[in-house]
Amino acid sequence: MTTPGDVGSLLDLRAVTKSFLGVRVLDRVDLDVAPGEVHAVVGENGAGKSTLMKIISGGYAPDEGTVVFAGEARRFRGPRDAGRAGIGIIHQELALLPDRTVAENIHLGHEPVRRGLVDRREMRARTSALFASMGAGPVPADALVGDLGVAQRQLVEIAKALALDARLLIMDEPTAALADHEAELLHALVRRLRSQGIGLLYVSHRLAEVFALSDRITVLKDGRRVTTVPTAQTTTNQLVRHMVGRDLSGYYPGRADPGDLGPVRLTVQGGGNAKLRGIDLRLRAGEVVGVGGLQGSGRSALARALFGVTPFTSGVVELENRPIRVASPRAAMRAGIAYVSEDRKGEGITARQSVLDNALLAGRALGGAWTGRAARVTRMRGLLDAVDVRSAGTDQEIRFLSGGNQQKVVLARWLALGPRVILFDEPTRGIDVGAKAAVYDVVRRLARDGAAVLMISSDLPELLGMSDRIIVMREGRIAGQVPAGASEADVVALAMGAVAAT
Amino acid sequence: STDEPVTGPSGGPPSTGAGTGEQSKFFVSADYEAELAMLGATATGPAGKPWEQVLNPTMVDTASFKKAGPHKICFSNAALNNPWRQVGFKTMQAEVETHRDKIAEFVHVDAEGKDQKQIADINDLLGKDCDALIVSPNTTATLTPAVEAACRTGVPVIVFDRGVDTTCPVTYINPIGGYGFGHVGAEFVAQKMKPGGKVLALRILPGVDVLETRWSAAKLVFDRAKVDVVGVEFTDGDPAKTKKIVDDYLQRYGTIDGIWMDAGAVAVAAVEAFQDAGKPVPPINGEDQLDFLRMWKDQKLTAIAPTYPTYQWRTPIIAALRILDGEQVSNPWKLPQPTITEQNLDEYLDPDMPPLHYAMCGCTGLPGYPQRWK
Amino acid sequence: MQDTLPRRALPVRAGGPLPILAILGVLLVLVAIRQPDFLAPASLMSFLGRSAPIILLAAGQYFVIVSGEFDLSVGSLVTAEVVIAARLIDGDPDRTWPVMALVLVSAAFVGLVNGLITSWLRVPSFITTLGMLLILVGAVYLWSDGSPKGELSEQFRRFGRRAVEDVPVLGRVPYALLIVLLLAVLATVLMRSDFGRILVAVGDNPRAAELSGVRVGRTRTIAFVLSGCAAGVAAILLGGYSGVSFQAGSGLEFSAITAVVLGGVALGGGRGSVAGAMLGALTLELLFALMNFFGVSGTVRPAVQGAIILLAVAVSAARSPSR
Amino acid sequence: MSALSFRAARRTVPGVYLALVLTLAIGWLVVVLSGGTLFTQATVVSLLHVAAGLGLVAVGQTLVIIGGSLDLSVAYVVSLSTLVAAEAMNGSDTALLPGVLLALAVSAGIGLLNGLLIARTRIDAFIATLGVGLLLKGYLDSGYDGPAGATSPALVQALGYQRIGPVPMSFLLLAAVAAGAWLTLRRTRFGHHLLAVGGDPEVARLSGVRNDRVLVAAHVLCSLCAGLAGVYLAARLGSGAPRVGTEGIYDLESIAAVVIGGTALAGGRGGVAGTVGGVLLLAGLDAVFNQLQLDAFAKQVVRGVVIIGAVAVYARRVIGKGRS
Ligand SMILES: Nc1ncnc2c1ncn2[C@@H]1O[C@H](COP(=O)(O)OP(=O)(O)OP(=O)(O)O)[C@@H](O)[C@H]1O
Ligand SMILES: Nc1ncnc2c1ncn2[C@@H]1O[C@H](COP(=O)(O)OP(=O)(O)OP(=O)(O)O)[C@@H](O)[C@H]1O
Ligand SMILES: O[C@@H]1[C@@H](O)[C@H](O)OC[C@H]1O
Ligand SMILES: [Mg+2]
Ligand SMILES: [Mg+2]
Repeated sequence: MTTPGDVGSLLDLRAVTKSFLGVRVLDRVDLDVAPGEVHAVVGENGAGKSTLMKIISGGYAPDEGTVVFAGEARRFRGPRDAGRAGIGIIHQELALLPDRTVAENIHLGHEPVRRGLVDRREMRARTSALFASMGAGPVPADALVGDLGVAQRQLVEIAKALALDARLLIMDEPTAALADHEAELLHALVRRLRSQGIGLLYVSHRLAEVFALSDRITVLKDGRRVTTVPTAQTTTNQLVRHMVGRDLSGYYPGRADPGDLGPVRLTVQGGGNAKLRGIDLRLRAGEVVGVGGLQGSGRSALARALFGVTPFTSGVVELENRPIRVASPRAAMRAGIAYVSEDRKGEGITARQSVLDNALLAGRALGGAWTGRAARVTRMRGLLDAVDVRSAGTDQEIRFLSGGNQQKVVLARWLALGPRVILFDEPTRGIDVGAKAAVYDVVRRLARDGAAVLMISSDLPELLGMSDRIIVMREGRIAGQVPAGASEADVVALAMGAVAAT
Repeated sequence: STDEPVTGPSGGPPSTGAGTGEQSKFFVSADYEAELAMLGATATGPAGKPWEQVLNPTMVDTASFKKAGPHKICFSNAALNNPWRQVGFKTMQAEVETHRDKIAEFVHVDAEGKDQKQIADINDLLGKDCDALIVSPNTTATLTPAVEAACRTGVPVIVFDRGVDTTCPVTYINPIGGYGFGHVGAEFVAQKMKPGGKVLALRILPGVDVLETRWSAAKLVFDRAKVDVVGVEFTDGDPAKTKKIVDDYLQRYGTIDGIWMDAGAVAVAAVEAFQDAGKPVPPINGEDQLDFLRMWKDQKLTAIAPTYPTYQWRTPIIAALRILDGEQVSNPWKLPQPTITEQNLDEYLDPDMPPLHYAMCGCTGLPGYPQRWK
Repeated sequence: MQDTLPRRALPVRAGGPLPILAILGVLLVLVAIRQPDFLAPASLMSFLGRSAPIILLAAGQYFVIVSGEFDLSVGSLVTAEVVIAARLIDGDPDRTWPVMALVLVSAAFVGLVNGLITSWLRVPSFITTLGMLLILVGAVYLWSDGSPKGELSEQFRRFGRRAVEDVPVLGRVPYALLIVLLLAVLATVLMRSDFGRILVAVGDNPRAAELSGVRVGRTRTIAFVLSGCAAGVAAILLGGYSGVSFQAGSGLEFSAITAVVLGGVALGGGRGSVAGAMLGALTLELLFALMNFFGVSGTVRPAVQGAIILLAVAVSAARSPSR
Repeated sequence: MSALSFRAARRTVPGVYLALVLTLAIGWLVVVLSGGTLFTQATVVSLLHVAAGLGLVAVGQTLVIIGGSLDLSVAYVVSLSTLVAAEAMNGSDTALLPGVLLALAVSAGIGLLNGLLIARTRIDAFIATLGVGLLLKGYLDSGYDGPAGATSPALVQALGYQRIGPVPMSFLLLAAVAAGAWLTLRRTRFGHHLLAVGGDPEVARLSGVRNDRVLVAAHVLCSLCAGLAGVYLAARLGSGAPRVGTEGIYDLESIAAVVIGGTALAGGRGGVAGTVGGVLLLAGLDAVFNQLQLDAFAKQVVRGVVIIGAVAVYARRVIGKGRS
């Protein structure tokens, strides 16, 4: 293991600590990057990787600890400061303006100027040169980013970071939205940058590429640095153990026995809309059906179609053998369908309302009897206890809760409705291990109580551990299905375009 | 090319306020004296038609404007945004109707209370081959350049109601004016109230000359009578605001012994504030609006109503036709400005007209009466 | 514009009526020092009565603002209703009740139109209600030839003008005060009901609300209808208080919004209480009375008002954690 | 997704110009049928003068709205600027330049105050500029009871009345300012940053834009535009006019012109070309209504409908685009 603070390191973090709303997200993290090194950072969802990257690139200020860059202790006042110092970042969430062109987005904050005016020809030229240097296909410099697909947007994001001529480049899950050949381009680019002496911080969940690209790997877990190892001296299994922190067996509740499965709850035939084509699906009572696939493969689109957010425009949906039209979330809820969005902050919670108000939201929205409202509140308090929500009280504003506890409140909201079909989209994204276990229990309990569960997850171990069977999506279609007990490789193969295995 | 007035713009009237150090720049001593003198003068002209009468006439020659009819008469109006102007404008339209043979077209443009728009409106009208241009300016100083520009095109220009700072129009028509109005009201209040009492002055808004002169004359009266003016407040012509202000003053001083107003529009609200607070209504002045006159009668108020009669809206049409006939007209054309007192109150009470109608419209004989004004 | 670093959590729940109560308290102390008689029942009652319309408008505006929208049309709606009522009643007491019903129904209808345009045509409410402001003022002027016609009956006016006499201790208790108290209780109950909680949730995060089955457009439309109704009642009280005029409601939309913000309600929605909004209106009215007691000249008052608003809002903006 | 669809989107003439042409065509037809003429030189001059005043304010308003902010104090800034200019000039040509500069400096100062309140104190723009507006109103009401000062005759001549054919200098000034604002938005760093801040402040910040400065600068420019409108009005009126801004309802009208011109009230999208179109549309309605001698009140109703209708059309388009 390399000790942090080696002489000649480009970046040197010491004891960096950060809390959000009282929750400690990073806890005395040390990290260093040498010039010409690819340093990978891995860890479970919510381990604090992105937060750490944002601290390095000036997006957040650390609460405690020091950032030494190029031998100088720095306190960046903002991303601009860090950018000037030579730190570029490709954000995990796309930080692009849909109403502006590719060239304008790439050069935002450092537009080339000639005679006082933004030099658009230069911007176009640089854009083309950047894409050429990335070996990417042509992305029109004058296209509006809003008109581009996600993979292309990811390329724009990468170009944007490269445009800065950074000495340290941070890539936070840069390949998440990329197809294989595009990811390959990126890998080549990473190698080229490394050979130019640029330091790279590379965050990824794709362990294969981590091993293929990196010189050293740092594992974060629950905001702490577990270890930093030279890539050559470790294995996938060791890494996973570091990341998860315990044996995976026993972590997930038991699967359903074939005998536990009840009648077919939901079927879709030939379902399609702008993002989906030819969806055929059957969910039975009592089973947890996992949904795998790469980012942008249409997993969320599937859940959102089933829940009526962006409904199917073709095909037939039947609930308990009766055709239904799910034109809106409300219609879906009336039919007994529930949906836990992947975007908890944007779509799940009303941040400034109390825990109780958040939990009661769906029940209230469906309305109904004026009588029994007190009983509903009492029942909800019980439910919140049952899913083990930890808060200062049900009157506390939900934004002050940790992500895991927020998620439990959202779960309680839906449990109260007794759904017959429940759609989970990344239900454990950004929540801690303990909370995850609680969520898994809830998911399994729902199935045992007779609900049909569809669970989307980008976390392969989780997907494999929880699902009774897994359908895998690619480019808006169902690429195939794998049974319980399949391997990660089976899922990835399908997701990446291999022929269906079953 | 340019539309610029040759003379250039002129500032506000010079402030000469001999012996009245505190007066606003709107106070012009000579005008004040002249107006007070006019209050006692007798008008020349046909009896019973005050809108054709003139006080202290000084006739000007208009032969150069003589023109064969029928005519196109254009009117740039400051605004139609209060009952006084609405009543006046209807009266003007009715007056136009009585001259159908002589007026082929009457063009009216409403500036909506915007100086900038009225300047543009006047310019626009100048391109329309008007035979005569009537202007009721929105603001005295700022409309002056536009009126001057109009004069220079050779069209006969007639200004009425609020004035301009130029003598270029053929005539300027209005009643005696603000000093007279303000003086009459203030004299009455000062006399009738208990000596040494407190007066509240309620004003609509600052900056309009005909209203500013009312206040400056009133102030002179109160200064001389050593009346304690406890407040000068602007009401925006809003009755709710008026009531709140009066209510607050009643809170603050326990009692108010006189109310002076620069316009009658919110007089009823002021009276109601006393009634609602259970206090006696002190001597007060209003205007010739019917709601106030009725209340005065019903509640037996100690009141007076100086006026700024709306019949003045008839006169510009009459003047325009005379000018186009080459007849002499007076410049300035000062109209009589009667005061309604307890003695003649009954003459002006008309139960059939709406409460916001102005009694001095001089419109009873005009076509469409009374329906047009309802 | 602002950094997104969340600040330290506050012990006090943000958006509660505590800060506005503090400001109100300070103003009351100043009044007590300067003009103690003002706090005597008689004048206090009359003050509360005459403040009723703006308090109601603040409550109505609250519903709209807390759901994440604006209603700029309430002032001109008040004017329109007063003018319409005067013309239709035309001094005839027998028409009082039907016209009053009409005032309420038509005001609710205007709110409905605002709501439908905003949520169905997706026109930002700032624009919808700005357009409505112009339309209402223009239409009512057009209809009445530019000056109000007719007359309100004494029966109509009593709600805004008269009082229950000879109440022990308090003396005269204005009807307007009773009405506002009743409606305040109703509003508070409403905000504690499912609908109220949903309304705030919609303002906080419309996406999350929609995905929980809330009919966001419908909810917001109801908020506009409530604002319209509040304007209708305010028109009855204001017309009653001061009679018919074209000034009846002018500028009240801005006063109402200011009051709501002073009361701790966030523009953009999702935070604040209806009690706070109404207290904000009361505070604003008390501020005006206070300026009078201190003899602040009428023309300087807007400046004092502006300074105090900026100060109060700046202080609460500094205290509340960023979004 | 293609570059083609992008080009189409960018080159589209703002829809408001179609509405403008339609309005003027229909107006012209109606006026002619009722026996009048719409496009006399005098009418055009008047129309352009009205457009110049509102246009200057609206161009500034466009900048802050694009940045996701709003300025409700512009009407008072306009009034104040007429007074500062006219009083400083006091009828003398030698004081012309200092007068203009002083008026602009005072205006910029108010913009700075607005910007700092919004960016630093984090008061909502609506309340911040409403509050600053009240401060100014208090100053104006207590300091002035009517027109004051006298504009330099040379300025009156040049900016207030001079014209080239039917085009007043003031309109050329507007054209110049609009062109400057257009260039600023499209071709300067500041413009790019402003669009970014209005589009998504977090993205802008992460990209190294100093959001605070950008927003403050936008407010300063907005007030400068209002101040320039004040200078023009001082030239037009010959003196300072303490209520000219509020009489002209420049606050709400400028916002209306901006949104009619297709700029999103939420920020990040739009431009001055549309705003100028919006201003011309409002002024064109004025002209048509004037010629037809229709009530100002009817015009008010039409304006309300046009404002809502225009934005409804834009909203429809955006939805349509999003769904396709
Ligand atoms: N702005 C914020 N406010 C509050 N909490 C935050 C904020 N940003 C991140 N968090 C929380 O901090 C924790 C770490 O988040 P972070 O995004 O750094 O994780 P990550 O390791 O990047 O996860 P992933 O693999 O899912 O991207 C999470 O619990 C998250 O919910
Ligand atoms: N606001 C947006 N604008 C444009 N495209 C979007 C937007 N949100 C999502 N997308 C993209 O639409 C496509 C289908 O989305 P979907 O969310 O179904 O994919 P997914 O497989 O669930 O991806 P993820 O792992 O990110 O949830 C993806 O490429 C997705 O990233
Ligand atoms: O136009 C003025 C009118 O508004 C006021 O009521 O009386 C005097 C007039 O000059
Ligand atoms: Mg991350
Ligand atoms: Mg997804």
